[in-house]
Amino acid sequence: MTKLEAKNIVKNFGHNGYKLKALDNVNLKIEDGDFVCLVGPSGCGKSTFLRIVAGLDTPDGGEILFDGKPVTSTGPERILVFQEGALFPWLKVRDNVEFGLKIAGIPKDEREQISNRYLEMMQLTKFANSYTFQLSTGMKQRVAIARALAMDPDVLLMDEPFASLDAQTRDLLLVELQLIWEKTKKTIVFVTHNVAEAVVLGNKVIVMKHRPTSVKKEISIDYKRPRLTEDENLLKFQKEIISELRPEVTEKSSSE
Amino acid sequence: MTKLEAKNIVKNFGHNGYKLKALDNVNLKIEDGDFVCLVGPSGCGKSTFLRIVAGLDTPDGGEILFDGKPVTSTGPERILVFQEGALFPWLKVRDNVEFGLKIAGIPKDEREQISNRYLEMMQLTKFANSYTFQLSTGMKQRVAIARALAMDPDVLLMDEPFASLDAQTRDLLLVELQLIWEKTKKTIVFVTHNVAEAVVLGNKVIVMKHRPTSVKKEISIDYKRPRLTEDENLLKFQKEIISELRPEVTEKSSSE
Amino acid sequence: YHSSYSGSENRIRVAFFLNVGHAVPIIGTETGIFSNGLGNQTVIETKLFDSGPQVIESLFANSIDIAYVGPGPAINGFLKSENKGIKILSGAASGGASFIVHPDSSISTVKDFPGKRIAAPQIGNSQDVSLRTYLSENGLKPAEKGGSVVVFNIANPDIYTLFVKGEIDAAWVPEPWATILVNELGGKRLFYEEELWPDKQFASVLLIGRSDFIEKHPQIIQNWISSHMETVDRINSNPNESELIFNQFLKKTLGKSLPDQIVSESLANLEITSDPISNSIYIFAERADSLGYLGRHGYDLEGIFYDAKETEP
Amino acid sequence: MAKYLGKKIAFYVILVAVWQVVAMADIWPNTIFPSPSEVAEDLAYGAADGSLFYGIATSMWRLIVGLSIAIAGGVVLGIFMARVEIVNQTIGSLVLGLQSIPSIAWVPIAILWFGLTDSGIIFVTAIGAIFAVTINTYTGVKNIDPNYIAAARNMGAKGSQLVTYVLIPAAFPYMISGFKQGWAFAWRGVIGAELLFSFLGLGFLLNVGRQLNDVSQVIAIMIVIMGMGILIDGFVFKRIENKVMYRWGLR
Amino acid sequence: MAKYLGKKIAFYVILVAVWQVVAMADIWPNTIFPSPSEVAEDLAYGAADGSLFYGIATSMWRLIVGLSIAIAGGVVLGIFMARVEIVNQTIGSLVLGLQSIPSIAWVPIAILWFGLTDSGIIFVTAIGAIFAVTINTYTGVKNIDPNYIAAARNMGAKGSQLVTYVLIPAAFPYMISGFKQGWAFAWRGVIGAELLFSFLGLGFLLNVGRQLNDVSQVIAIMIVIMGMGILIDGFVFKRIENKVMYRWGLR
Ligand SMILES: Nc1ncnc2c1ncn2[C@@H]1O[C@H](COP(=O)(O)OP(=O)(O)OP(=O)(O)O)[C@@H](O)[C@H]1O
Ligand SMILES: Nc1ncnc2c1ncn2[C@@H]1O[C@H](COP(=O)(O)OP(=O)(O)OP(=O)(O)O)[C@@H](O)[C@H]1O
Ligand SMILES: [Mg+2]
Ligand SMILES: [Mg+2]
Repeated sequence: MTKLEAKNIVKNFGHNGYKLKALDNVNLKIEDGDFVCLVGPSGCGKSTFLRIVAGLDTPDGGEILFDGKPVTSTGPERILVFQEGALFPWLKVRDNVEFGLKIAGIPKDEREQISNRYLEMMQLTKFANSYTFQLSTGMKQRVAIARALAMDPDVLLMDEPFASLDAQTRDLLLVELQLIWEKTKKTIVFVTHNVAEAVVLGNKVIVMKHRPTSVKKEISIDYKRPRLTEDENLLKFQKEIISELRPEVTEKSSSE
Repeated sequence: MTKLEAKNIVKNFGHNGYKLKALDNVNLKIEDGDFVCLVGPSGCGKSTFLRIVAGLDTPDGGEILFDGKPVTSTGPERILVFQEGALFPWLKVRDNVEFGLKIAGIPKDEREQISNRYLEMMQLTKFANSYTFQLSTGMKQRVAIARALAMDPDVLLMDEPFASLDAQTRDLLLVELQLIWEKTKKTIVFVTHNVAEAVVLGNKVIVMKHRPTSVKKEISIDYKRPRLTEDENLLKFQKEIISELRPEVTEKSSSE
Repeated sequence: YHSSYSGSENRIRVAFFLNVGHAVPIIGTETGIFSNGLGNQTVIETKLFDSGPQVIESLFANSIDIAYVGPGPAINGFLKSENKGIKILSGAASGGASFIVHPDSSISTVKDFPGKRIAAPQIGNSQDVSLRTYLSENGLKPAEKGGSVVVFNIANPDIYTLFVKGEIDAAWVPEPWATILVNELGGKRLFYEEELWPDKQFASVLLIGRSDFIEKHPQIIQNWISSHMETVDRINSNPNESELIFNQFLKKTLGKSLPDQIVSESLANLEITSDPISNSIYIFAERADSLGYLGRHGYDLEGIFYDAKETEP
Repeated sequence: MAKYLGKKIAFYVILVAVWQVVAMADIWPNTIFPSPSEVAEDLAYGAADGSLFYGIATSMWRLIVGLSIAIAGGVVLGIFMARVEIVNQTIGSLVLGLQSIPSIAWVPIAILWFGLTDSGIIFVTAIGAIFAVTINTYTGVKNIDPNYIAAARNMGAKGSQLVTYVLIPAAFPYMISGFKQGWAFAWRGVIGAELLFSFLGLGFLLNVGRQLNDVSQVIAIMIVIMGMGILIDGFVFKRIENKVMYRWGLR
Repeated sequence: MAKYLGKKIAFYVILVAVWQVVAMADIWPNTIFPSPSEVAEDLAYGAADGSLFYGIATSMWRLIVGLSIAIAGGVVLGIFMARVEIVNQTIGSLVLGLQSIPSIAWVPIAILWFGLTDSGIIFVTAIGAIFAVTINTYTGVKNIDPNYIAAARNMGAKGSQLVTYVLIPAAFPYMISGFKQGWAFAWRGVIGAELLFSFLGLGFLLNVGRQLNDVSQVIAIMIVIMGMGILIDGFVFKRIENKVMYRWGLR
């Protein structure tokens, strides 16, 4: 069954005098329970696309279908892990993680149980009572991941969630995320610039074109799980993706 | 000649009721013209250390010597590329890049020449007149790098500057940075969580312990330049570093 | 005491100022003349004010029933309500204003006025009307009309400060300020205002009432007026007692009082009377009108005085 | 805090000393420029006979009621203005206009609607303070990082939850500034109204001082008004402010 | 903007219509609640004989001078308070205290220092507006993201460069709010001072209306004061605000 479908998504931005075409007819089908990774050059429009899927921005053309119905607003069934700082500075780490649960009216002790679980997974138990300014960048990123996982959404939209994590911490989380996905069969859309990460996580890796962006290529990764970054058998997928990406970046550097 | 020396640097933070020891006697010597990469687990204190070196924070113990003299304040000879959002939202991209030059009293046309050069290097020429909210995360990071390079400082302190860049753009910049370093013989301290990046860039890679942090190991990378990420000869250095790092992360996950 | 009470049978709300000219309501309530006169079924509520226009606003807003005010606000209120809202019930004081010259000023007669700076309190009040009329009677014009005399309308305490600083040459002020300027700052009293009026008399404080209250409660009004007269007699026959009670009242309500000397001189400088001196009221209105204070459509004082027969109980 | 206490006290001591010296220099007669000792005497007198405390208590209770109304109303209005453009364009533009009306001009309306009662004074007080709260709330909400709102909406917050869990806490650092100013303008409003209503309270005492030409009483009351402001700033607003600033990492 | 213009006009039209209806319903006598047509008549009369324009011009010039002084002084004071803790602890605490003093209480001092001159009125105006500017600047500067300041200092900015290139632009979104309020309070100050000094300008006209119990004149002047506020808000402050908001990505 198709969970998410992007139909001819177009998005333009005004930039002091000229119009920047960011998304140019992005078409994409994501099946229920799929794990899709998006890769593409910096500034091509990956975050913009995720925001539109989350219902936080409206496209200038085309539409997103969620379970067959057009997306018109945002909602807790499609949770976005923001690429940058959307933690609430007025809340402690624990309260940040529990925010969505509180909104949903889940009672305090249940909330606490859930937040404890994810804080532990993110190795942040000790920092449950800290404020966000007291965290390192990587720690903040982990809080954001915990907050999203705590909501247990249908669709998880993750915008480079591991970008600021050291390789070792990331490897642990790569395994955790695969376990969660296998257990809950969520649909996950995961943006990353790390090709190794993409092939470890994705059933499908989608390569985006340079701006104006559309889908360049979909590559299926059929390989047993849980996958590890070290696994040399994944290298051939990496190479394929990199060979798709290289011309995009070169085009970019020549065009700008 | 020793450019920078960290002597028994100690830094503590208050965290709602308990004292967190972040840096515990960090000792480090960096020679003039050296290219040093720092790696270590997330939240171990890398950013804190760089801020102290930049003179933006004061340590609770120990001191930083710069050219043999204790560092008491910040200054344009030690420029820090912040890990997160220190671009000025009230300025256009170009004015952000020229900020330090303007402060230094450099005339307008000279400033423009410099900013043009680095904007082009960062592939941002087209966005010179955009405001920062109009950029993607990776683009913002590139503006921050351009701003630091434009200042042409003695010592360049870079806090995960490539974290949000796609692999291809990063590869281009890895080469650029090596060229700049070879040409200007700056001293560079470069924090990264990407071990491959560390071995490509550094003459020396410093592995930091888990919190409370100190220097665990210094590894020299003697290898011709410019180095490329693909270079398989660098793998052995990577392996060595990873084997030093692994126990740090494991300790972390068990201790928290 | 919300306005929903306002029609209540047994209550009268009276407003007055803490001025020597308002000796009648002060002495009358302090000595119990009013409460005796009104009987114990009628509750008296007193309200202190310090600006005439505010009293009129409060009358219009049904927040008070009767009030002691100067002729300016009384006439204005009457005309603004299209001759319907209020009536003059009685007089309360006459005189009590003087023209005081600064000790360093060269003013000794009206001929010295050109080029001088002269102050009077609020626009439209008795002193202001008198000053401006006096100027025009002597062929002078204020500066804002292109004339040679600069007139400042400014509150009495601020006149005091200007007097100290020597920024004004003279001031037309009511008691006790006239006496204060003379006694404390060495001002010269060039003339008493009453000297300029027929019979050396002009109404300076009047008792006025809200017309609908008067219609609804003629008996209370009658009683008030007779107690008012009784108080006038009491004051005039016992000036010393009056001074004492006045200063005690100040002390009680304000925690402060004026020097006895100032109080007794001020009281001596005005006349407590229940005569509204209707003649002076018509003259006053005429003067105010020619100064443009009574509106653009002419005026008519028909029915301003209360006639007990109209509302015979 | 404590480490500045000494300097703070020294500052005020010097201020009073300078005042005393100027007063003694006899540039102006002390009927219009009294010395601090005369003012202190007046204060002591007012304290001794209790009139001062009664005045403070009366004004204070009016102020608290008026300010509470202003804060509640101002926060609601400010949030609406910031979030609903049509409200901003209509009522919003009125607000700046209304704010420029001096409280003296509100008095007649207060008398008309409330009579010569406490409610009238409270009305003038609330009106005087509400706009500062409104405009600061508006500015605070307008300047919230849009990502916070996006994230909250994404997690299902809308309507009143969005307001209480996100808009208010996120704008709070600026709202405090509005409350502070609201406090000051409420004080102005209370004093102004009491002065015009001549109806108990500190404003009444201020007016008495003026009418009896007792400048030292006027200054004594002004000092009491200021002193209350300084105390409340130190004990209420500074504390909240420091707490909030800490959370946001603004030391 | 333009797309709300229709609604904006409709809003004011409805407001006036409701007022007319209430006035005609005769709930309150028109001595205290005049109808808009009476007020309009008064305005027309004032416009015809020129006194209104002369009043506006006089008040406006005093306001602009006073407000300029207030903005310059308030920005400097606010920045000092935010950046130098000892200034905050001493002068800062005084500021909130001083802000709560009604302008009526400043008039005697203005008279004492400046006499009955324009300077006296400008003094009262500036004093009335300076504290709003100060406190908003203070709040704005206090809430600047510390990373901005750190980055600027790192690049060599200090002293006046730090102030002009970083503190002021970074705090600007809040400073505008201070200017807006400063504008409103300057108006209050001018009107208050003119009212008490009775010295030309709109406040003088307001006072004449009040002293003669001419409510429709009072309301006419109030509408002029408000109208000026609304116009300036729309043409000056809203524009600056929109520009700044756009730069910061706050739509
Ligand atoms: N609010 C905005 N206003 C104007 N332009 C915008 C805005 N947001 C994004 N853009 C532009 O749209 C393009 C795509 O941005 P987006 O953030 O989606 O890129 P991205 O693929 O996520 O990049 P990165 O990998 O660097 O995060 C960029 O060129 C950016 O300049
Ligand atoms: N201002 C602060 N207040 C309290 N604690 C802080 C503060 N800044 C940093 N810390 C703590 O100090 C430790 C080190 O933080 P730092 O930002 O230096 O880590 P890092 O090594 O840069 O991590 P990352 O790789 O995630 O960026 C963390 O545990 C963090 O919680
Ligand atoms: Mg992005
Ligand atoms: Mg860091």
